[in-house]
This record gives sequence, structure tokens and C-alpha cells, in this order.
Amino acid sequence: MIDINAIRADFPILHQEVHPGKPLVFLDSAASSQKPTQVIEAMNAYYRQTHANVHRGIYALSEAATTAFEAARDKVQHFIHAAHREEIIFTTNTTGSMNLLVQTWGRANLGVGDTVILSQLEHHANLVPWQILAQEKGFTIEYIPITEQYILDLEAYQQMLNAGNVKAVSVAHVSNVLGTISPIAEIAHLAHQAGAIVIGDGAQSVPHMPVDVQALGVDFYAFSSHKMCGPTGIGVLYGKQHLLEAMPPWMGGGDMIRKVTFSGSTWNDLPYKFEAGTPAIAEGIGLGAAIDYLSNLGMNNLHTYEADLTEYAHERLIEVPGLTLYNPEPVMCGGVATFTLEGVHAHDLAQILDYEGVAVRAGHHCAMPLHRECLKVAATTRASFYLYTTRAEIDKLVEALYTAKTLLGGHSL
Amino acid sequence: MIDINAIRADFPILHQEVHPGKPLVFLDSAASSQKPTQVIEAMNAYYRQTHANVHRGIYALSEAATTAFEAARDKVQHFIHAAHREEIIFTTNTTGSMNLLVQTWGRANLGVGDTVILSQLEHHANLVPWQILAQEKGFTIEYIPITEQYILDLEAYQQMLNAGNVKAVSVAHVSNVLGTISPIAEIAHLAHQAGAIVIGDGAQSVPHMPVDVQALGVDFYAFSSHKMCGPTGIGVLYGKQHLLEAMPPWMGGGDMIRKVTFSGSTWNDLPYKFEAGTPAIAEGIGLGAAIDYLSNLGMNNLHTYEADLTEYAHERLIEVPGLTLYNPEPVMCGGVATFTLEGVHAHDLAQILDYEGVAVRAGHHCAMPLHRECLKVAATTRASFYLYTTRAEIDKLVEALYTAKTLLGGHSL
Amino acid sequence: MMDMYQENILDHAQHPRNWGLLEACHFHASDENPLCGDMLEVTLRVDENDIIVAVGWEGQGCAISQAAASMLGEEVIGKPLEIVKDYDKEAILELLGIPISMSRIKCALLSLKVIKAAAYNLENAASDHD
Amino acid sequence: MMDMYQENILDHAQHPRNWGLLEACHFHASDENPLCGDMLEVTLRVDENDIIVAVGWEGQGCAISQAAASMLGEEVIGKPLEIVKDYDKEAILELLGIPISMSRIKCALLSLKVIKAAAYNLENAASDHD
Ligand SMILES: Cc1ncc(COP(=O)(O)O)c(C=O)c1O
Ligand SMILES: Cc1ncc(COP(=O)(O)O)c(C=O)c1O
Repeated sequence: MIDINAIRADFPILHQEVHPGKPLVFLDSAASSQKPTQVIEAMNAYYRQTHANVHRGIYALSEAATTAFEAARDKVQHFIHAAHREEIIFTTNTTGSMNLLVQTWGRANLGVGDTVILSQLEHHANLVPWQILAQEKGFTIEYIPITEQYILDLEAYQQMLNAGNVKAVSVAHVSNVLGTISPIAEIAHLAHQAGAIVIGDGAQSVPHMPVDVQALGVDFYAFSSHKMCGPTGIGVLYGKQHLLEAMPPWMGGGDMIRKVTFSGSTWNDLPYKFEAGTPAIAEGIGLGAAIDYLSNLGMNNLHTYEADLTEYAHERLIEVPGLTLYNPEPVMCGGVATFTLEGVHAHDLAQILDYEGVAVRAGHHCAMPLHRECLKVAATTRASFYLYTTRAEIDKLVEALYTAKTLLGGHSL
Repeated sequence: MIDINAIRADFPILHQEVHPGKPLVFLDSAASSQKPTQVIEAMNAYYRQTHANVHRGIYALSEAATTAFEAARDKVQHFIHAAHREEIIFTTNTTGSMNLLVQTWGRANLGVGDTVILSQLEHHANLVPWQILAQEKGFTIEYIPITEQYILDLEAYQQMLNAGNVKAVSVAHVSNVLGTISPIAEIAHLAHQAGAIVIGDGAQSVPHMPVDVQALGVDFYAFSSHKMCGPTGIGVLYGKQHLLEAMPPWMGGGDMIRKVTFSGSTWNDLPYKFEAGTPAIAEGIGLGAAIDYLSNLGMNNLHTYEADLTEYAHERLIEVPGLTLYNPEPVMCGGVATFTLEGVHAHDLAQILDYEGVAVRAGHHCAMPLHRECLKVAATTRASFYLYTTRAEIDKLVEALYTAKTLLGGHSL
Repeated sequence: MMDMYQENILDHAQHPRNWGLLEACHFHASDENPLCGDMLEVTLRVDENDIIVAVGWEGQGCAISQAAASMLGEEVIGKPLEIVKDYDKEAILELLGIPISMSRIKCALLSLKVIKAAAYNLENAASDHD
Repeated sequence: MMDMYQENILDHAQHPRNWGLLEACHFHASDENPLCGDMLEVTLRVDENDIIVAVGWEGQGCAISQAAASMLGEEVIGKPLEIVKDYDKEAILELLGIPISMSRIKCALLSLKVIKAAAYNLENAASDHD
């Protein structure tokens, strides 16, 4: 069970007024979550007591730093149930993971006549890298459409697979805009039957629910530390060992080599082949502390808590006159509520909510084509929840929406 | 002037015993420097009070985070005397900066018949990315040789330029192994006369001396936060605006786009075109605090202090029987002393020094071809100095070398 | 605390002045802020001395961008075209008379960008430099 | 505190046993740790029952890698070739009898890698997996 007061006490940032008399109501965790003291202190202690460059330093600090950093890799492995620690590649964030994958696996495997399937609800991180490579290599990108219930149209997906030549399917496990939780295991199964590999964008799933990459059957999976109580500056690419081994390296430099001569080089073993240069050491340790924190609470508990909040939020929000919700039913929806309010532009809405202390995100949420070409709106407002969010905060959001309506709602712009 | 006691008080990690009765003597700052309280606390405070995702968040925390992060960019700009803030691209580290440059500028500009000039003393970060692209694109790499004084042979360099077709010259401003401070301004001038662009690897210069990229005349310049009192997980690529503008983007994702559709995308302005995804926000703020710290001391003071230390260290070390030093004369040498000790393998030496509390680096220091093909040794031992290093610590190093000799020196292995 | 939503801003946003494109116009431009989706189209008519005699515009977006367009349109009528070319960020912020938060600056400046593009006779506004 | 540099380790490093390659040998292998430059070449001779009757080796590197080679060479003489194939990391650490720090494990294990490669009749040791 989630003890919300104990949890909130762990997050120092939550206890402040953003404007005089307006306590912070932080509803933008999908963009980046807040960090508990345990995570902040782990990095603090690392810099005060243990820091040194890792790998091959023959002295006490360097060995301690290496042990701590590599322990974080083990924690990630167990957290997502990967088969081997070598399958955990540290990157900068989900975006870095996707670009690594596209630039190595993609560059080596995709060409004219091939198809990559994405979906209409993808974040730019799972669109733009593919588009850039497609320009160079000439393969085709297709997008699984979304239905009127804001879920992926799996029939259309099956037809795309049937058309043949599909080499890869890359989709968000949970949409950062719609909240849609997609049936990744099923998507992966169908893709494998068609001979394609499957990549999951786990940026919005790993922080919020138990994830087992082996049970899901994905070949690659990407996520960001900063959305799961961990620090900025680090992310993860999970990949199946035999696929990672067959891939060429991406960045060249220290640590990723076995042997360098003036005429050429050979590569180090996994995971180091993909980790060039001094790693994000403190950030790895911070991510490890975040995983400890989340694991102690239990990802199942957390997911249940958030699911309940989300249902409550949707219920409260649809009561607001003129509000349109862009989410599937709560049972298929991660911890977000995404909406427009008639007569109030999303940016004005966010601004006015901020005056009330309520922090939400307004815009296209890095999913511009979804907004313009599917939802047919330029911008939505998104409130997103996490383990420290309360029902009272959702009530404040609703209250602030009425304030905004009063101020601006009369003006249809 | 440098008040060494005040400085040492700022670095909590220095005040510990690594083994019972053996206080830490940290002589591995060239691998990664320690961090002052001011830097640790800046990140701590950020996570406790201000964290939110940056750019386009319409609420108080996000605006405060954006302001703090972008202020760090201004600090970097002024620290290295760049003409425009748009010329400062945040990356992961020097390695990330070099790979960005090679994969964008290099991929767009290099082909069969072209030559890129590196040098024999380069770190793998300035070798391997070029080698990987050369394999794909078929251009030629040449290496400026080093003389017996461990400096670059500029006559040989001029001949390479004369041979024509040189598109780029990329060299370390300060060698991480030899300490050699290379005349980058002269190298740049000659390269520009030959129509080539110039890239400086500033990993070992920016932390230790005043750097003015405009005065040096370099087109690109790369360095790492973690070697200059800043956090891990962030680095910088400086580039001249017109060159950066002409380059294609590298990673695709959020923030680096102007407009995304299902059929293609257009790019954001500098510097964001090269910064895909959620940036290393806390790390940027930490780097900004590190720059404040270094600027308050004064880079000239720091350089003078280190130069004096280095001279003292070289003097003391060459007294040790059987020790060979691999550095140019102190006036052309950054804060390192690199050596072998007859009859004692570098790894045994580092291990025994560690037992005495002295942390040094042993190996090829990510410059394997320099060791194997020029110095003709598999490994050297490197002691490197920074603003918190004392003469007493150098004395301890020398003492510990005698201990190692007594233990192992009789055995010629 | 609703500093940015002063009554006159709301009034301009609600009752935009000079709304509607001019059929007969000498200058015309349109642009958008792709990141937020705000769009604006502006037409200008001048007399034989290049004094602006009429402004007509249409757009869609947040209250700030629309109010700024309305206020700027009123402001430039009767002024020489050349003067419009000299308008800068500070001029707009002064015109609006409210504290604009960092993340909304682009909203406030869209109309300036488009009206300048029109004055310089660029069919599309110059590319969007932050 | 010089835990790793016990007298017997130094003795083996200083006076390596079975130094020098066998001219007549049944098995032979060599390898290096590219990251530290340690190198080792091993030759083995067996009798008609595949019992190891002679070991000869040469190498260069740190005291730990050389002492380990010397000690392992002594250890396997008189043992069936098959048994050598079963030696693992723990066996070597026990043989050395000293606490090996994480960064030196590769030094300690190089001789095991090469002697196994020889026993399996691989001309070069298997590629260097951390
Ligand atoms: C000269 C030089 N270049 C590049 C690097 C690579 O730096 P990083 O590992 O921070 O990318 C280093 C650090 O070891 C260096 O000393
Ligand atoms: C679904 C999804 N994918 C990718 C990303 C990109 O994450 P990051 O900016 O950490 O790389 C995000 C975060 O906004 C996301 O929600």
C-alpha cells in the first residue's frame, strides 16, 4: 500500500509556494518527475565520498565508484527483468536510446523496399530518428492509426504486417499524450510472426508499472531516468544480447574499444561497446537509488494507486462544462488526463493554472503530428500524475479550471 | 593567488583515509576531477527546489529551471570567449562532442580523396570516431608525429598540409598522457591557410588554463564538465555559428525540431538543433557552478599554481633512480607527470601506491597507439594535478615510489 | 496574480480590432509559431506617402498573441511604414504593458514578426529565430 | 596493507617456474590483455594418458599475471589435461591465496585463459570476454 504522506515527505520540492499563498500542485510528472531525498542524497554522497573515473582505475576510489556504477546496471537489469546485465546500455535518455538504436541497428539493416512501422501517437523521439534515417536509406515508414477510443488500431496494424517487408515495429508502451497503454506483448508477437523486430518506447511505462521485457517479448526497450524519480542526464537502452552483439558500435572513444592502432580498432564486449567515454557515473548511481526507491514501494502498488487517481481525475474533469478529454477509458490509460477547454487556449489555461500554483503542460507534448493530423488541435493541456499526487491536488486542478473559465471562457478566440 | 587551504576545504572528498592510516592523495584529476561543495550544492538545491523539465513549460518551476539551465550556457560562452551563446552545444562529454562533430560535419563533408589530420598523441575520443567514419566514407587519416621532446612535429604537419586535400585538422590542445600543450593558434592558422577546418580537443585545457576559442581561431572545440570541477553526464561542443548552421542535425527527437509531420520534419534554431530530448538539466546547472568556482579563482592564477607544481613534480621525480619521464619540459606541459619505473610494472606500481593512499592512473590512458607505436611501452603511470594538489602530496608520491621500488624493484619482470 | 490577463488584454483578445483581411492591400504576410500553433495573417494598406492607412488581420492562438496583434494593428495605423520596420521586442512589451513570462514571449512577438514581414514585403515571415 | 604482494607471489614473479617454451610440445597457445598489455605464451606436453608432464611458458606483464602463470604451471603438472579444462576463476584465486582487487582480476586470470586455450588446442585464446 502507498502511504501518501510518507511519500510526499520524501520529495522536498513539493513543499513550497510557487506564488504567495499558492502551494505547488505539480501535475507535470510525465515531462519529468520530481526526486526523493534518497536519490538526491545518493548522488550527494557519491560526490562527497567516492567520485573517481570508473573502469580500470587501480585505486580504492575508482574501484568503489566502478562498483557503485555497475551495481546500478544490475538494478536496472532486475527492475525490467532483462536476462543479462550486458543487455543494459546506459545512454542519455529515451531520445539517446532511440537514436543509438536507429543509427546502429537501423543503418545496418534498413534499405529501399523495407518498411518500419511506428504509430500515430508516437513522441518525436520515436519519429524523427527514423525519419532522418529513412531520408538517407530510402525505407518506408508507416503509422498504425489510432481509433476514436484513442487506442491503436490493431487490425490496421495486422494489415501493414501482411503487406510484407516489415523489418521493425517501434511503438510507445504508454502514450505521453493520450495515456494509452498499448498491448506491447501482442504487438511484439504479431511482429515476430512477420519477421520484424520490436522496439518499445518505455519512457512512460517503466516509471509507472511493472515492466518485464522478456514477458513483453520486445527486442529493444528505451526509457529515461528523469521520469522515474532519477536524475537527468541518463537513460537506458535494453537490447537482446544477440542483436546487440551483431550491431556495429555507435560512438567511438574510450572504454568502447578493445584495441586501437593508428590504422584501426576493435570493439569491447557488451555493454561497453555502446558506452564511449566517461559515463554518467553519478547519474547511474542516482538511477540505481531511484530503482531502489520505486522497488521498495512496489511497482504494482504504485500502478494501482495511480490507476485509482486517474479514474478519479477523469471523472472530475468531464464534469467541467466545455472540457474535452483525449484519453481512452481509465483502465487502458496511464496516469494522465489530457484535455481542451472550450474558449480557452491551452497556453492561457496553463498560465492561469500556474497563477493558482497548478503546474501542467500545454502544447503538443512532442507529438505534433498526433495533434495536428489526428486530434486536429494545435495544443492540448495535460495533467500527469505520479506516486506523490493526491486527490486533493486533482480537486485543485478542477477548481483552477473554473477560475480560468471565468476569466477567459467567455471569449471564443 | 591561490589559497590552497581554503580550496581544499571546498572539496569534501579529499579529507578521508582510503586505507587505515593512509590519507587520500588524489593524483588522478586528468581522468576526472573532484567537485567543490559549491557545485554539489548547486545541484542539490536544484533538485530540492527548482526541478522541472525545461523549455516551453508554462509554469513557475519550468521557467526557473529553464532560466538556470540557459544561464549555464551563457557562463560556458563567456568562459571560453565564444562570440554567441548559440555556439555552445551541450553534449555528454568530450567523446560525445567529437562524435557529434564527426557524424554531422564529417559525414556531410568528407569522402574519398580527402584527408583528415590528427596527431599521434590523441585520446581515443579523437581517433576512433574518425576511424569509424573513414571506414564508411573512404577518406584518409594522417597523424602528426611527435618529436623526441614529446611535442608535435610542426614541420611534418606543414608537409601534410602541403600535400593538399586536407579538409580537417583535429588535435588535442593539451595531451592527457604527455601533458604537451600544443600551439593550437598556430596549428589553426596553418590549417586555415590550407583550407581546412580546425577542431581542438579541449578536455585537458579548459579545466586548467584560460581558453579563448576566438583567439585560438578554432572552428570547433570540445570538452567535458567532469574534468573541470563539474558533474559527470555533460560536456560541450563549441562550433562557429555558420558551420553549425550548415550542418545537418545528429540526433532526432524533442526540442531539436521546428515542425514534425508524419512525412518529415524541419529543425529548430541553434543550439537546440543539436540538443534532442530532455537535456542534462541538473548537470548544466552544476557545470555553471563549476565555471563560477573556477572563474572566481581566476584561470590565470590556477594555471600559474599548477605550472609551479608540475615543475616541482618533474624535478622530484627525475631524482628517483630508474624512473623515466614522458613529458616535455614543464613550460610546455600541463599538470601531469607520466613515467615508468624500471623493474616495476605500471599496474603493480599503481596498486602499491594505492596501498599508500596515493591514487594515480596506470595504463595506456585511452591513448593506446601513442603507447604502443610511439613510446613503445604497454603502460605508463600518470600522476595528474589540479587546483587542490599540494607539494606535500607530490612528496608522498615520491616516497611511495621508493616503497614500491623496495618491494618490487629488484625483480626485473 | 493574474498579471498577464489585465482587463485591456482580455478586451483586445475578446474584441480584436481591425479583424478581417483587407481585400485591397499593398502588403501581406502570414506566419505561425509552429511550437504552439499560433497563426497570424496580416494585410496593410498605405497612402502615396507610405503612411499606413489600414490594417486587417486574422489569426488564431492564445489571448496574448491575439491581443498583441490587435493592439499592434491599432498602434501602427497612421504611422509611416518605415517606422514599423524599427519596432522591436521592447516596443511590443511596452505596448502590452504587462509582465510577459519567458515562455510566452513568442506569443507576444508573433504579430510583430508578421507585420514586419509584411512591411518588408516578404510573402512569408522570416524564419522563426527564437 | 600490501595484501596482494605476499612473499610467495613476489617469489614466483621474480623467479618464474617453468620459464621458457618447450621445443617439443603437444599444445600451445598465446594471448594478451589488450587493455593492460600483459602477454603470455604457453606450451604443454602430455603423456600417452593425456597427463600433463611438462609446462613451458614465457610472458610479460605485472607481478600478478606472471606469478599466476608460474603458480598455475606448477599446479597442472601431473594432472590430466581434462581437469585443466575444468579450472575456473575461483580455482585460480584460491591458488594465488591473496585478495585480488576488482581491477586486477584480469591480470590474475590471463594464464588460466591461455592454458585452457592450449588444452582445447585453440591456437589463440578465445576472445577476451570481461
Ligand atoms: C585529451 C582528452 N580527450 C578526450 C577525453 C575524453 O573525455 P570524456 O571521457 O569525458 O569524453 C579525455 C579524457 O580522458 C582527454 O583527456
Ligand atoms: C513516450 C515518450 N517517449 C520519449 C520521450 C523522450 O524522453 P527524453 O526527453 O527523456 O529523451 C518522452 C518524454 O517526453 C516520452 O514521453
